[in-house]
Amino acid sequence: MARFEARIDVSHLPGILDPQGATVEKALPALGYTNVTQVSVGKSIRLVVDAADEAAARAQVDEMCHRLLANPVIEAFSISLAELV
Amino acid sequence: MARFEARIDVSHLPGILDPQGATVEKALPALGYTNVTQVSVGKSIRLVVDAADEAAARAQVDEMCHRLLANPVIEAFSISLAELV
Amino acid sequence: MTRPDETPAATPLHIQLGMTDEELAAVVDELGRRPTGLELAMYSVMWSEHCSYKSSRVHLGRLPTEAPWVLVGPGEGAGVIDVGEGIAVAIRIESHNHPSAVEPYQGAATGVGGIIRDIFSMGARPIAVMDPLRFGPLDDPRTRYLFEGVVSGISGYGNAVGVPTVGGEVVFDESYAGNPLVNVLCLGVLPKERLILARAEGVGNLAVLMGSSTGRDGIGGASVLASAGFVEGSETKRPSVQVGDPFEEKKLIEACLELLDAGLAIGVQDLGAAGLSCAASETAAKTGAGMDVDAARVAKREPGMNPVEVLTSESQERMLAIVTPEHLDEVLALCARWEIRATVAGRVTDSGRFRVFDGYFDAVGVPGENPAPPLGDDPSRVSSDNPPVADVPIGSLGDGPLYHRPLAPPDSLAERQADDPRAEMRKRFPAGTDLSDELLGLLASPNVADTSWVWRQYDHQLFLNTVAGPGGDASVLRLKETTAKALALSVDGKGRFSALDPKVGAQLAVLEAARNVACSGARGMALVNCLNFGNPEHPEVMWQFSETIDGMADACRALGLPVVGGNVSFYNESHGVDIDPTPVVGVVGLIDRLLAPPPGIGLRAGDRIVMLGQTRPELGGSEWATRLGLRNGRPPAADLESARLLHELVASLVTDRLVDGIHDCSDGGVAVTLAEMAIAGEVGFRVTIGDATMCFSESASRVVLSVAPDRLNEVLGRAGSGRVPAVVLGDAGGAELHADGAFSVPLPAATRAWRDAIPSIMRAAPVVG
Amino acid sequence: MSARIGVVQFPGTNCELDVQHAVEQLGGTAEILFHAERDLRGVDAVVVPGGFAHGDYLRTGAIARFSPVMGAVADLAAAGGPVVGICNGFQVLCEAGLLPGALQKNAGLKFLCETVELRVDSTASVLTGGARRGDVLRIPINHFEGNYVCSPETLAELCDEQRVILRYIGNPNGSLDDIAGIRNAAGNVVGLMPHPERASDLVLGSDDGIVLLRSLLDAATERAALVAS
Ligand SMILES: Nc1ncnc2c1ncn2[C@@H]1O[C@H](COP(=O)(O)OP(=O)(O)O)[C@@H](O)[C@H]1O
Ligand SMILES: [Mg+2]
Repeated sequence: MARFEARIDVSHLPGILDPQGATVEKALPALGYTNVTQVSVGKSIRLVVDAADEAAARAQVDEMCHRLLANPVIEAFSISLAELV
Repeated sequence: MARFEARIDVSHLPGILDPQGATVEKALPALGYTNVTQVSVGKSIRLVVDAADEAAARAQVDEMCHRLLANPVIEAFSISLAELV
Repeated sequence: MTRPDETPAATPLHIQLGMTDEELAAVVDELGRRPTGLELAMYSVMWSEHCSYKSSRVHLGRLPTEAPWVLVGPGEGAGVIDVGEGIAVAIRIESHNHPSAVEPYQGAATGVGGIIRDIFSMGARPIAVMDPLRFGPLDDPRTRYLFEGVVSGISGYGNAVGVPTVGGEVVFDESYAGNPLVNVLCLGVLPKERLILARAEGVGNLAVLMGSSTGRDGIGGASVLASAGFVEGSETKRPSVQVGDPFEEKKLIEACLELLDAGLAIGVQDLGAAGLSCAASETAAKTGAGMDVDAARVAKREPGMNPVEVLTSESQERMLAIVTPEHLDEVLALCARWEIRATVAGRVTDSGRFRVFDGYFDAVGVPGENPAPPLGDDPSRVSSDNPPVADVPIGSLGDGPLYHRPLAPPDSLAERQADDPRAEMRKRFPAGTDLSDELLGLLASPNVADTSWVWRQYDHQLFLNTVAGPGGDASVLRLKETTAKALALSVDGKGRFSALDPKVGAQLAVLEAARNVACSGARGMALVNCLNFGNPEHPEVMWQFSETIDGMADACRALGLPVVGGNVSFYNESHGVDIDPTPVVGVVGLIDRLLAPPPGIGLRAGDRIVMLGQTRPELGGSEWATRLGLRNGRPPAADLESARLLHELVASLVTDRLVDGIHDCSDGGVAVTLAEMAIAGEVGFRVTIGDATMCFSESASRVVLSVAPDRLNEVLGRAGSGRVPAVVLGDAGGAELHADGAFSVPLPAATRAWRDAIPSIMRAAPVVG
Repeated sequence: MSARIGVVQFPGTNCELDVQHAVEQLGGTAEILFHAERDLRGVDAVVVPGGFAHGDYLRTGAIARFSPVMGAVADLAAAGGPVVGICNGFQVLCEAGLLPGALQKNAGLKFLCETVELRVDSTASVLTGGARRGDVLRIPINHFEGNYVCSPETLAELCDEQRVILRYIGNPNGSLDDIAGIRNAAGNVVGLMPHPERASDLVLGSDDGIVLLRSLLDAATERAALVAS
């Protein structure tokens, strides 16, 4: 049994507009930032999972993302794993 | 002038309550995931910034985090930069 | 973060904890020995100004608190009044000024959470929140940041916890630039038999801690935030920022009310300032019993938390229920159903002492289990010969020091009062000056302008009670639990008037709130106050406080309004400058039979416009004078008897449906009142008011009516027999706001100025922390 | 016989009593179905009401859709029974896959509690059956996440099959194609952001929501008759 920390990065699917990103981008010039573009705001989820090995951990986290942590209708996700020792 | 993509990871300061993470963690066993702990839900912000060099880009993004993108009173943030070519 | 074990050795612990040498001596006296670290920490929080009212108690006793319909007066979680048909109403107001200055969203959010707990801990279902807010001038980006954050916090927490925010106040004045005021009122309804007090009795009964786990957040919050004045930057306080969890609180509301409906609790107490030490000791002290607490039984959020942290933590969303051992399993099951944590943390004794252990209950067989320790924590030791880490006379925590602080009027006061704005105004606006721009300017002042930018962000309709929501004078809530009764609510504060004469200012605040309530046809039933003041160690501040109490007492007596609860917030200062004394009052009134919504503030085309009450040349502290930089003079006179007569007349005119529209005069005077009535009714008017002073004077106890021509005589007749002065100002009609020789403004222009003011400021340049 | 409406209560739901009140004012009977229950006690229709199920944490409706009661709700929907999601309930039905698309944060990034005007664009649903196409209704909205989004394909499908039942007149939240409410192909599953129960009594300012709640009651009564026979 091993223990892994997973970082899941949830972002908007291309083509799905991102109200938060749009609002932040609109706000920036008035703050003097005229050189910033393509702002998008997503989620960053961290968790610790116990699994036999990295493959098993990744498989479970991937399933958790599909079922709960992300909404496939509007969101994409990427997973990075690190073993905790 | 160079162009950088910044990824900003916003999380809760230690000791600051994370109701979202706690609620998600509580929900997981019912879905059959009994081996997951320390769930925390934060923000993941992506943006593109034009700057003279990486140092300048980092300095500006750091300032933007303090002023707008994160709430230093309750949130910690980390910045990763990648030059776009 | 102020944690005893982390503070530099240099300053003695009690000083770091905000205690004076005298207070430490009193503790040593009380115990006959030096206190342990935990004992000292508990005393420091319990004896802080915030918890002990040590500076204000000697004055608060002068307020009238009794009436036949008062079921619970000051001193409990909330005041409770009987509204008939077996239904009671609980009401309370609190300040969250300092936390909101540190972190506006969470400060306001946790303020809402705290006041709601006060209400359902009495067995009442919270059905309404009101939020009187005060900030510096809105053209300052820091103010916009605070305003935006506070409103979002109230919206974010209040909406999610499922309690509608049905009204409030927003005031912008330089006096609050460094120290915003965030007050929150909550009202709840309950069947009389569900009323419950925070009492712990019956040896062997158990104190069950419900809700959130206990964390390091908010440790020393009460002492640090409320005792030490708010300091620039405030890095040191940041770690004690609390994050609210409205979802946890919503579950707590449902679980607690179910618990009480099932008769499973002897007493319930919310955990607020001073956390577990206050809740556990207070409940037992009230009955003369004793209480043992086992810190090891408390579910901790972080590894390695010591008993000091556990007992003084002010983590949000926690309640303490006193239950019999027979009922424990039922209580735990009920909590499990609502998915909230519940652990036996205390046991009622007859020792008359408050004792804290760390790992003891298991050994002596107190029912209940130890919660799983947080990751990385070693389970706390358990042994029956485990000595208490604190052991104090239970009454002593609650009965802190009592200060008779010196009083003295501010030196500048007489001078300021003598400097009346009138002369200067006559110079600037000689007879015949066109005042149209003055009126437009006033309508666009954030203190007068449309506040829907704020309350559109609040769910103000939940529970299907809101007959009149924000946007009028008082908010009106029907009581579905009764045949046809309804409540009217208004919150008001008059800081500028109080600065010029705190006694009169307090009276004017009471009169305005009561007047708003009368305008919806209600009879005033009770008042709660939130007293926002500066540093009580300044004699001027304590003088202002004492005068305020006297003024409020007079006004409440004259109107027959019992004070059923309140809250004192001192140390509202920045850079050593105290805020204007700002008593905020909430008045709740009762409408016996609500058959249709009250008329509202709109004019109706073809109606006659009648003014009740008397206009005097009173500009001191008025919105108009202040806008033009004149902050001196005397506030308007507060004639309590004529106010009482006016309120009686107005309420009867409304309940007998004799008026089509009604609006009281306040900020900006009758000119603004008429403009607001025109905007609401979407129709203009032609009136005769008089010169600039008469247009913008803020004389108290005035109400403007829109009356159908065929009802005019009856209305005037009733005014006469009611001994209330009444004049016909003119007629409603057309698309022009016209006052002879004073102003003439097209309705659309007035509407735009009033409606766009706050949104356009908040749209301009995004706010920055 | 009067129709029996089940009103789902998740932890964090807060409009269940309001819906119950409004239904009973119209002569129906409504009972609360706690989310942990697995069966619907034979109710003729289900309303998933507004509020903040599970605090709206992670995503609105994301956790709620896994509650035991949702299995039974899905079964009722599959069997053609009336299922209506109001506000948070709409979000839950989307997450549960009973309706297409999703609801994001309002374009203005502000919570909105105000009365809006809606146009009835399809009457082929359990909620709009009694209304007329083109009717304009004044009904309150009360949400932060009411900004409807879906894929272009889904949108095309919704439009072609007239499955958009209500559209905003003056879009308050940025919703795609002014969408305020949609239905499934069969018309028995409906989701909408506005709160008809808040417009069911003139003393509260509008009773335009009654035509919708009545339609639901009629659909429930029909369903009851069908099941009985
Ligand atoms: N912060 C707020 N939250 C909710 N409602 C508010 C707030 N500020 C003002 N309002 C509403 O706007 C209306 C006008 O407020 P105000 O001018 O203070 O009334 P009045 O002068 O009659 O006391 C009232 O109905 C009040 O409830
Ligand atoms: Mg008023």
